[in-house]
Parts: sequence; structure tokens; C-alpha cells
Amino acid sequence: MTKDQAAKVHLTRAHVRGLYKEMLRIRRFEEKCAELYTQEKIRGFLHLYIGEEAIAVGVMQALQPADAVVATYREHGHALARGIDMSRTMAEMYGKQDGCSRGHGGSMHIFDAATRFYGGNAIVGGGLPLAVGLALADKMLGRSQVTACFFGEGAVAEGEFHESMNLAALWQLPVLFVCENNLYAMGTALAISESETDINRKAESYRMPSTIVDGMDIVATENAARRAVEAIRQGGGPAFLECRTYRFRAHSMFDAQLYRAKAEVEAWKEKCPIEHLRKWALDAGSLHAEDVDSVEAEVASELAAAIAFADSSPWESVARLLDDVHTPRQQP
Amino acid sequence: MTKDQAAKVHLTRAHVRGLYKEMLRIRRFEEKCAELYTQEKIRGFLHLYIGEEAIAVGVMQALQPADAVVATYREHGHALARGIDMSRTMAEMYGKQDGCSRGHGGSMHIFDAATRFYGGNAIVGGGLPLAVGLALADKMLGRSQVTACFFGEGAVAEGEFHESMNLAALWQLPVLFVCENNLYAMGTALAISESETDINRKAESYRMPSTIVDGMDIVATENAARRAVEAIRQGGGPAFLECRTYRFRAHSMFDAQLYRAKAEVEAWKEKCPIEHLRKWALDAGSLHAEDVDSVEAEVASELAAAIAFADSSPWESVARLLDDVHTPRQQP
Amino acid sequence: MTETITYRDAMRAAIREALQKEPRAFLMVEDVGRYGGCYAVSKGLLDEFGPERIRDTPLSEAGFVGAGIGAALGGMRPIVEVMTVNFSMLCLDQILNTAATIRHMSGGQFSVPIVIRMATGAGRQLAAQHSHSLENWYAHIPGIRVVAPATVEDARGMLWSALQDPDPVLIFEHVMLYNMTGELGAGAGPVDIDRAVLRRPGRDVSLITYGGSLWKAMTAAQELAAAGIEAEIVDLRSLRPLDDATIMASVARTRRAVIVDEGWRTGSLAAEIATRIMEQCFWSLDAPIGRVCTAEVPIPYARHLEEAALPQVPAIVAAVRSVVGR
Amino acid sequence: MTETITYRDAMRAAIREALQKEPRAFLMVEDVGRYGGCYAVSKGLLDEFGPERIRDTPLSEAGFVGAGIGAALGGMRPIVEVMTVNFSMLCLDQILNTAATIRHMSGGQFSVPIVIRMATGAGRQLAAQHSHSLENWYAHIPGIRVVAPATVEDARGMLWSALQDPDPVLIFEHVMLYNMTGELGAGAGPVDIDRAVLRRPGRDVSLITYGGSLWKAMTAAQELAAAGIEAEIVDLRSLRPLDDATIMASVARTRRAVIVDEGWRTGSLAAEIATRIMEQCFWSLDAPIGRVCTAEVPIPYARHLEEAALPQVPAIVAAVRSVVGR
Ligand SMILES: Cc1ncc(C[n+]2csc(CCOP(=O)(O)OP(=O)(O)O)c2C)c(N)n1
Ligand SMILES: Cc1ncc(C[n+]2csc(CCOP(=O)(O)OP(=O)(O)O)c2C)c(N)n1
Ligand SMILES: [Mg+2]
Ligand SMILES: [Mg+2]
Repeated sequence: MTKDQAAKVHLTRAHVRGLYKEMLRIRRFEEKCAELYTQEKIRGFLHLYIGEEAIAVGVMQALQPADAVVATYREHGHALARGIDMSRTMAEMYGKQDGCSRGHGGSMHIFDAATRFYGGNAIVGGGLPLAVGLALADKMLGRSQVTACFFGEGAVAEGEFHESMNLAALWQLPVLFVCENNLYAMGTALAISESETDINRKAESYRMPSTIVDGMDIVATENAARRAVEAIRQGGGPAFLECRTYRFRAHSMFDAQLYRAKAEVEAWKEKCPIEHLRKWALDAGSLHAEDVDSVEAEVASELAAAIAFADSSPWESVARLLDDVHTPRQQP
Repeated sequence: MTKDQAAKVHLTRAHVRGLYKEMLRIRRFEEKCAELYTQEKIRGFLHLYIGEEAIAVGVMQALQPADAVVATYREHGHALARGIDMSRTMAEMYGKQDGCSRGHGGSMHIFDAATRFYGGNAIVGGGLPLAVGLALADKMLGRSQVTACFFGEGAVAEGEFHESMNLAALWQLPVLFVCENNLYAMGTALAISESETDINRKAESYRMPSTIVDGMDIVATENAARRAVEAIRQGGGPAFLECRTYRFRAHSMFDAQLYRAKAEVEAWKEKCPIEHLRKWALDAGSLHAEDVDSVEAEVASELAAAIAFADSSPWESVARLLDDVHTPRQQP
Repeated sequence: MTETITYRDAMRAAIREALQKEPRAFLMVEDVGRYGGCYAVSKGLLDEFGPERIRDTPLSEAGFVGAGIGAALGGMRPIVEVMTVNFSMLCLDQILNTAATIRHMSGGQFSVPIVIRMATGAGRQLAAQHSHSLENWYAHIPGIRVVAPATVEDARGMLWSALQDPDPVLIFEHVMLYNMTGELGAGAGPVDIDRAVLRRPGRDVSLITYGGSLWKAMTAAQELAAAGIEAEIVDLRSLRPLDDATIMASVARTRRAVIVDEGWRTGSLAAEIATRIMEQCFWSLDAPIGRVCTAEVPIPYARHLEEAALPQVPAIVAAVRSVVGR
Repeated sequence: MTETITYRDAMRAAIREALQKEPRAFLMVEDVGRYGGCYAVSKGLLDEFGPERIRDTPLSEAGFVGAGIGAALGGMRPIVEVMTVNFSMLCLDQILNTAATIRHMSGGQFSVPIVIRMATGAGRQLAAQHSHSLENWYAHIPGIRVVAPATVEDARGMLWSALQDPDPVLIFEHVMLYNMTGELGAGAGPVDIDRAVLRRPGRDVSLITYGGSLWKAMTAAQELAAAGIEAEIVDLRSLRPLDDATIMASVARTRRAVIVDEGWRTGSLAAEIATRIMEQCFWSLDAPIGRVCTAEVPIPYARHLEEAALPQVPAIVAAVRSVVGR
């Protein structure tokens, strides 16, 4: 079996159902979050991933439990796809004590040691050096682990992007850089932020192998991610994946979307990764109508349970305010 | 006459003599500085440009008085080639009141408003955004001026390099980026700092036109600079010049040069831009033996005068210590 | 004739006036134009002034702040925003090592007439990375001025004054103030950016503060008044330089002081002010100076934890009572 | 048995020991290996430990400090240098918004056992951009520790202690100390990084300082002793957290204090210390606390101007005499 075959997705019914379900979990979770935001149960900034689900879900398929993930402030999708419990994620959105970050982080700072999920970073570009370092540790410790680092195309203009790309390529570190190119950074279209809008070429200038993939197509995304991760794990050094996508919703809950045409948004919504997969898989027979219904039902009950959990979780005690600033030193 | 012809250097005897003299001024000035450093007349950090003179001199030929220059901590050559008085430059090296920066700056911070010389920046990469801004002002004010920005290949790893390249290309600003690729950043060889050692390709990734030039050949450097500056001045947006060169001396006065072989240094010294021009021009008849002698004599007397000036210049009064922190506000 | 206006609208009016009156002025930051500004301050300005003067930038804080400094050196009068102070670490090198320094370092040859605006402060549940108050760091830097408008008049008036200054001026706008409304006189114009002002007279204690904390201090003063304690409120307005004269005159009268500052306590601006009072008014102080600052913790997301971390009215009241001794 | 050793060599010995005893430790910064370190601290270590553990980096402060933080999260024990504090603005975002914050922000899930070393301070005529003392900024940040070894013992011992700490520790090494020699006991080992120490006993005034200023204070104390004034010298050693107990115990004895700090005066660490003394010892103070800090000016190149800008022995003596009143 060639490496390439090994990396190919086996589109069994179970696998397709799984992909579909993972995307739907994110979609329903976030739709609910938008609602909960208007009810003021969720506060602060809330950045929805709706429309981009195929990327997180597709890429996570390629990762193993010991791998690491670094994401941005738009990371609910990555957290759920990585396997962080939906209830604990929702509790975090509420700011409750049972939240995965004890309510300290909120929407932008989801963390989970168990799945090696290193956030949740609200500084654009800030996560990239971290990913480089996680991979450096893996390499120095001789572990064949991979760090997947997600960021938007807006981050490509930041110096930290470039410093990180160079370090990873120079030191041949096991990082998968996943650029979620949704064409806008807040209200700034790519052409207004980059002199070279073909983001892919940035990777070239570091001698880093790169692939462009249709981020609305989960099968393509999973395939590309598997191939890249496989190569990285074999010691091939870092790789770059540009996933072309679109965010269907506003940048955050405070965005009037003056900067893009309704028609453009509508046109992209036609490419919805979830509907796309559903139609294609139903046609191909790799998903049955009953799967669609049962997945919807499973997700609905998982979400209901998550909300119930978040609603009933207690608030962190104010007496603990300063407790996690420092790590208790071990007694010698 | 085509644009290209216009940009071509007319190698008259006077012009060649001028190039030769400018390079020799820098060489002799810096040799003297090294001596004065051991005498403790010059202190702090001292970074010599010896070996790289063709770049500053070559590029300055292409500039007009209204253009602007931004350099690094290794900028004596640029200052002299730009036309800052040698005496005031030397006085600055001493820290005297008649120094071009009143002795506040020293070797790393030579400034001169009259020639639009904006330093002298001791933060690697720190000058690049400044150059972008100077060019932005020129463009917004409708002036057909160019800003030449010099930096080492080490700066290419800094985020500020990338942010600046992108801004200049995106906004099509009149900046000439001059990368002085002398193969080392302190003790770090290019291959240890960049995954892509072909620096030129960085410019490509911003869609910025770029040229590689032999920085030991002043005629080639001048030609390339003229062509680039001409294109920029016509509104063609920024350009990138990679000048391949070598520093003959240590990084600074505190460098034992453990990181490079003597033989390598000697091999490069064979390519000395000053000797190279002299031999070539004497052969070609565009420089006469008497020119060589008279230039040496002129430079010697200019240097002697500069030292005398610096020696006799007074120290800035301590009472003025705080005077230049703020600009006096104008009376309304 | 006064009009009721929000702080946000006052700020926008100030920017509009600056762009109208000063042809060399322009505004730049990410999303200032097409998006309308991250706090909607610049909404509508793109249509009025066009994309050259309301300039959307890539995400490149060091790049575009440095470019603003360069443009100022080149003869423009840039107003550069850094969206929020939280991102300003990325351009701090440019501010510290170039903007603040180039004048002195060049022997007085170059001035940098730039204005840099930043939103600052916590209170919106934006958590650890988006809730900083680092004005004290900037107030430490020689060669720049730092101001903090706390009222709509100051939001309306400080920008023009800042733009007239030949050196860099940083304006810190507290995020919790943008929606606040206030009265603006018809002829409201430039305001003095050097002087602190008394926002409330009082004989028992000087309550010294600035920016978003001013209004908490005002509320505390009302509560204290009900208990018979009259707090005099000093709004610093200028954080660098500090207006020692106004501060000391107040403390000389009240002989007691409490400072309210949203920065973390250790190394806060409050420490500097307390030290100056101690240096200049030691012999007339009747009690140690109180500080009400933010707890030394990255600001948590959950509302109750965020509230517990920040200075609040009850803590101010308690600090004053402790200093006043009743 | 003691040996005479330079501060530089003591630091190198500490690094060597760390790399020998802790297999997960490695050292990285520009020019740490082949060049031998910008202050020759790491000279020879490349040969001993190889390029993986003595890792030369590109000029990418944000990148490699961030990578150090990531490596710490990934199980390594990185010692990252930032050559000098002057370049640390470029990676301050990583230190503030990730290293210091991720533990609390993640609800206590992640610790960042990184050590960050920086040279600091002025005195070598390196001018405005290369002479900063910004320890106070770092001492403001919750979630990190900041230490400043002033003696060869501390240079030798603090690194190991820092490396044992589960959270980020910043070590500031004053550039003027590298050539200083001192006596090191044969068994010199880890030192307490939490506690200030008395470097000289004295009854008349507490002279509080740290790092490079310690030795100026010691000289001043000798001069003062000749005039019959006995200064007690407190070397802070830890700048965050501050060891209030030791400071206050000294001030309680002497009832007077002068703080010497190479930072610019406004917003200096000296202000924080003065404020704490005022808060905790107000009623036992016999005079206002003195501060000897750097003048508020970008440090000039010319020696006489640089000297005039920095704290010097005569200024310390004068400040003490003014506080002591004789
Ligand atoms: C350093 C920094 N600058 C500015 C911001 C404000 N900001 C938050 S998200 C964002 C746009 C980022 O766009 P992109 O990287 O494309 O990611 P997307 O939101 O599209 O997923 C901006 C400007 C920030 N968080 N950090
Ligand atoms: C931001 C920053 N990091 C580190 C340094 C220390 N440093 C000074 S010069 C230098 C090497 C720069 O190399 P390069 O850009 O190639 O220029 P060259 O000295 O070769 O002319 C370094 C690392 C610095 N001045 N600024
Ligand atoms: Mg985007
Ligand atoms: Mg170089």
C-alpha cells in the first residue's frame, strides 16, 4: 500500500455519518450560541465558525490523540471536532465552573489538556509561535506527534506568521499550518490586506510544501490533511494547507457586515459544506435518509444536555480568583 | 532614449573618480574609526561597513536630494555617501556637540535632516516600517520622491520586514528596499536563519519586482539601483534589490569571529570593491594613476580635518540633557 | 446651547473635524473604513473622506504604526489607531524605540507629530487577552504624551489638541465609555491636554483617577457624601506628564488621598501618583494614601470574576473610609 | 574553599549545570552558539552540548520566544535568551498574553516552565535604543516571576531555582556586571528566588535596590559611613513578587528609606516600592522616601551625558543625606 493510499479516506457509511455528525454538532452548537448570546447567557466576543465546519472536522480526522491543536478565537468548531465534551464547552461559553477553562476563558479561550488543545488565542497570529514550540518539543523529545495550527488568512499579514513559518521550515518541525482563508479579516477583504492574494505562495517562499483545498468540501479537506499529516509524521517537516472557505455569519456579534454584498454571502451559502456532504452522500448511497434523521436527533439531544449542564453548573467561587495565577510549587 | 538607457551609468572619468573617492572616503574613515576605538575616543558599539562600500555608494548615485534614506546601525557608509559632512559624522562618533546628532546618537544613530537621512536604527528591522511611512507621506503629498531603505539579510527573518514589504507592495509606495546580504547576521550564517536562502524570492512572494546584484561591483550596483529608482519614481511601486556582499571585519568590536573561516574572509577580500574598481578603471582608462593618488590625498586631508574638528568640538552641556526630549510647542 | 451626545459620536466628530481642518491628517488601522471601526467610532467616515484618508490596513501593527511614525516624519499628521491596547505590544518597539526616541537621539532634528489612539480597559467580559489597562507602561516613556479623555467634552476636544502637539500623543479611550452620553456645549473645542481637572469639590479626601474609573469614583463620592464624607475628585486627563500642581493642591487641602486605577496594582500608575504625593506632600498627609486597583490576575471571562478583579464602587468607598477613618 | 569568578563565568557555569542535570533544558537565542553569545556568556557551550541544545535562532524574537513558550507547554524546559531587554518589546506580546496568562486563562490546566534571560541596563554608551531598564514593566505582569541577580552567587544560583519553578521566570542580568568578579563558595548551589537579602546592615536608613545599582549603593554606603551615616542595604533580588517582609522589617528599623533604580523615574519600580512602604510603614516613617532613578530622557551616547542621566553614587549619597537630614 502506498503512502498516498494510506492517506486516502475510506468513505464507509460509518465514516461519512461521522463526518456529517461532527459538522452538524458544530453547526447546531453555534446556532444555539447565537441565540444564547441574545439571551445574554453568553457574553463577550462570540465568533461563529458556521460555514467553515469542513475544515476543522476534516483536519481533525488526520490527527491522533497525542497530537496537538492550536486555534484562534473562532475555535468552537475545532474544540468540538477535537473531542472536547460539548457540555464542558457550553459551560465555558457561559463562564461556569465546569467549563473546560473553569469559566476563565469564555468563547475565545477554550483549552483542554486531555486532548492537547492549546486554545483559543485572541491575538491574531499569536498562536503560531506556540505551535512551532509544541512541535519543537515533540521533535526534541523524539515523539512522532504533529501539531495542527489553525489561523485565518488575515494572520498572514502579521509578522508572527512569517517568523513562525520560517522557524518551522528551517528546523523541519512537525507542524501543519492550516490557513482558513475565508476571504475576510473582520471587514477587510484579502485584496485589501495582501499584495499577493495567492496565500499559497507564502509557503513556497519558505520552501514549505503547500496545498490548496476547497474548504467547503470535507472529503477533499480530509484527504489533503491526511496526506499532509502523514508526510509530516514521516519526518518530512512542516506543511501548509490553504483551505478556501467563507464565513456565513458576521465576524462577531457586533458586525453590521457593511463590507460585503448580501449576494456574495448567499452565493457562498449555496456551497454549505454540510448540505454539500449530505446531498452528495445520499446520492452516492454512503449516507441513508435515516442517518440524516438520527444524526439530527443525536445532535439535538447532545446539545440539550449540554445546555442543561451549562445552566446547572455552578459559578466559580470568587474566593478562587487568584488561585490559578501561579502553579503551586512542589514540595522538595 | 529608452528608460533603460537613461538609467545607465555614464562612466566618464569624473564619475568613476567620484565613485572611487566615495568608497575610499568610507574605507579610510572606518579604518580610522577602528583605531580611534582602541584609543577610546569612540565608544559603545562600532559596526564597520568595510567591504560593503559599493552598495551605499552605488545606490546613493540613484537618489536625488529630496529623496530619503533609512539605514541600520552599520550606517557610516550610508551617511558619508549620502553627503553628511565627514567632520560632523566624526564628531558624532566621538559624542561631541557638533556631531550630526549632537553626540546623543553615536555610531549607531547618525541622523541628518538636511539630507533626509533618518538614521541609524539599532533595532534590526526597525527601520523598515519607517521607510514605508516616509514613502506613504511622499505618495499622499504627491511628491515624486523615493525612500531608500538599507538592511541586512538577517532582518529578513524579523516580522517587521514582512509587514513592511507587504504594506509597501500593497499600497504601491515609492520605497527601494536594499538588502545588504553579507551572508552573516552577527555569527549566524544565512542558512542557519532562513529556510529559503534565496532572499530574492521573499520579494516575489509580495509581487515586488526584485533584482540580485553583485554588491562588490559598484558599476553593477549603481546600474541596478538607477533602474529600480527610475521605475519607482515613475510610479511603479516599490522594488527590492538584493546586493550580495561580505563584511571584511568583525560584526562589531566585540566579535572573535569564531563562526567563519579565515580562508573565506580572505577569499572575499580578493573581491574588494575599491580595488576591483581601481584595477578595472585603470585598465579601461576611465581612471588615471594620478586620480588614484589625488583621491587618496584628498580623502586623507578630509579625514585629518574631520578628526581635528571632532577633537576640538566641545561636549554638549549637561544642562541641556533634557532639552531635546520634547519639541517646543509653538505659541498659538 | 448644548447637545446630548455619546462619547463615541464625540470622538467621531473630533476625527471628522481634524480631517476637515488639517489636510495632512489621515486615520489608519485595520477595519477603520469598510467595517466602520471596531467600536464603530469611524462609521461613515470612509464615504466622506475616501480610502486614502480613512485607510484600512492589514493586520500588521508594527508595520502600520511604524508607517504612521514614518509618515509623520515625512510631513503628514497621522492619526493611527491600534484598535485596542491589547494589540499594542506588537508595535511597542516602534513607539518606544522610534516615536519617543528619535527626537532626542537625533539631537533634536526630527519631531514625530503622530497621534495614536487605543481603546483600553475591561468590563465587557472579553477575558485575559482583551482586557488590559497598560497606560502606566506608556506613561513611563520619555518623549511621548499620554492622555485619557473621560468625558464627552474631552473625547471631543483632546484629539485636536493632540494633533497640534509636535510630538507623539497617545490617547486612551476606555471601552466602557463609548456608549456613555453627556452634554456638549455648542462651541466645544480643543481642550487643554496638560492639566488635570477637578470634577467634584470636596474637603475630606482627594479621589484621584482618570478614564473609565472616573465614573466609578463619582458614584462612590455620592455614596460617601451621603455618609458625610466629601471627596474631591481629580481627573488626571494627562497621564504623562502628570499635572503635579493640581494633584498636590488638592491633597494639600484634603490631606488625604485615594487613587483609583484600573491597572494591576503592582507597578500601577497609582503607585507613581502615590509616590509623588508622598514626595511632595509628606508632611501634610494625615493618613497613608489608598490605592484601588485591579487584582493581580489575568482578567477572567465570567462576569462575577471580572467584576471581582476590577475596581468597583464599594471598594472605592471602603478605601476612602479607611483613609478618612470613619 | 571559594573561587574567584566573573559574573559571566558564574552564569555560564549555571547554564552548564542546568543542561547537565536537566535533559529537557536547552538554550536558545540568536548567536548563542557559533558566535558564543552576545556577551560571551555561552561561549564554548555549543561544543559541549551541540546545536540542538545550544540553538542559534534567526532574528525572530516573537517567533523564538513564542516557540520557547510552546516548547515549555510541550514538556521541555527552555531557557530562552532575548539578548537584551531592548529587543524584548518584539516578544512582549508572547510573554504577556501567553506565557503569563495561559495558566489562569485555561483554568489552571497548563503551566509554562520557561526561563527567559535578558541583559539589561545602561552604562556602556550604547545610546537610546540599547540602554533600557524595563524590569518594572515585567514586574507589573501577574503570572510571571522576575529576578535580578546582582552578585556572582546569585548569577550562579538563580538559574537552577528558576528552572525548578513551574511558571515563567524572567532573569535580568545587568550588562555592567558581566565583568565583575566575586567569591563563590565551593558548594554554591541554588539560591532562594523569593527573598530579598540584606547586603549591609545599618541603622539610619534603608537603601533598597537591585541588579547593577547594588554596587553603586554599596559604594555610597561606604561614603556615608565615613560621614557617620549607616545605611542598611536591601538587595531585592526578586522584583516580582516583591519581598515585602524583608523590606518592611528593614524600614521599621531605620524609619527612613531611599530606593535606587535604574529605570526612568516616572512609573519606576521605585515608585511601587515607595508606595508599599508608605502603605505598610506610614506611621513609622520619619521622612519622605527618596528615589534615585534615571532622568527621563532616552539615554544619550556621549559618556558625560549618559553618566548624567543614570543614578550615580553622589546622587545616592545626596538623597540619603536629604532623607536622614544631615
Ligand atoms: C493582533 C491583533 N490585531 C487585531 C485584532 C482584532 N481582530 C480580531 S479578529 C480579526 C480579523 C482576523 O481575520 P482572520 O485572520 O482572517 O480570521 P477570521 O476572523 O476570518 O477567521 C481582527 C482584526 C486581534 N484580535 N489581534
Ligand atoms: C531586534 C534585534 N535583535 C537582535 C539584535 C542584535 N543584533 C544586532 S546586529 C545583529 C545582526 C544583524 O544582521 P544583518 O541584518 O544581516 O546585518 P549586518 O550586521 O550583517 O549588516 C543582531 C542579531 C538587534 N540589534 N535587534
Ligand atoms: Mg479571515
Ligand atoms: Mg548580514
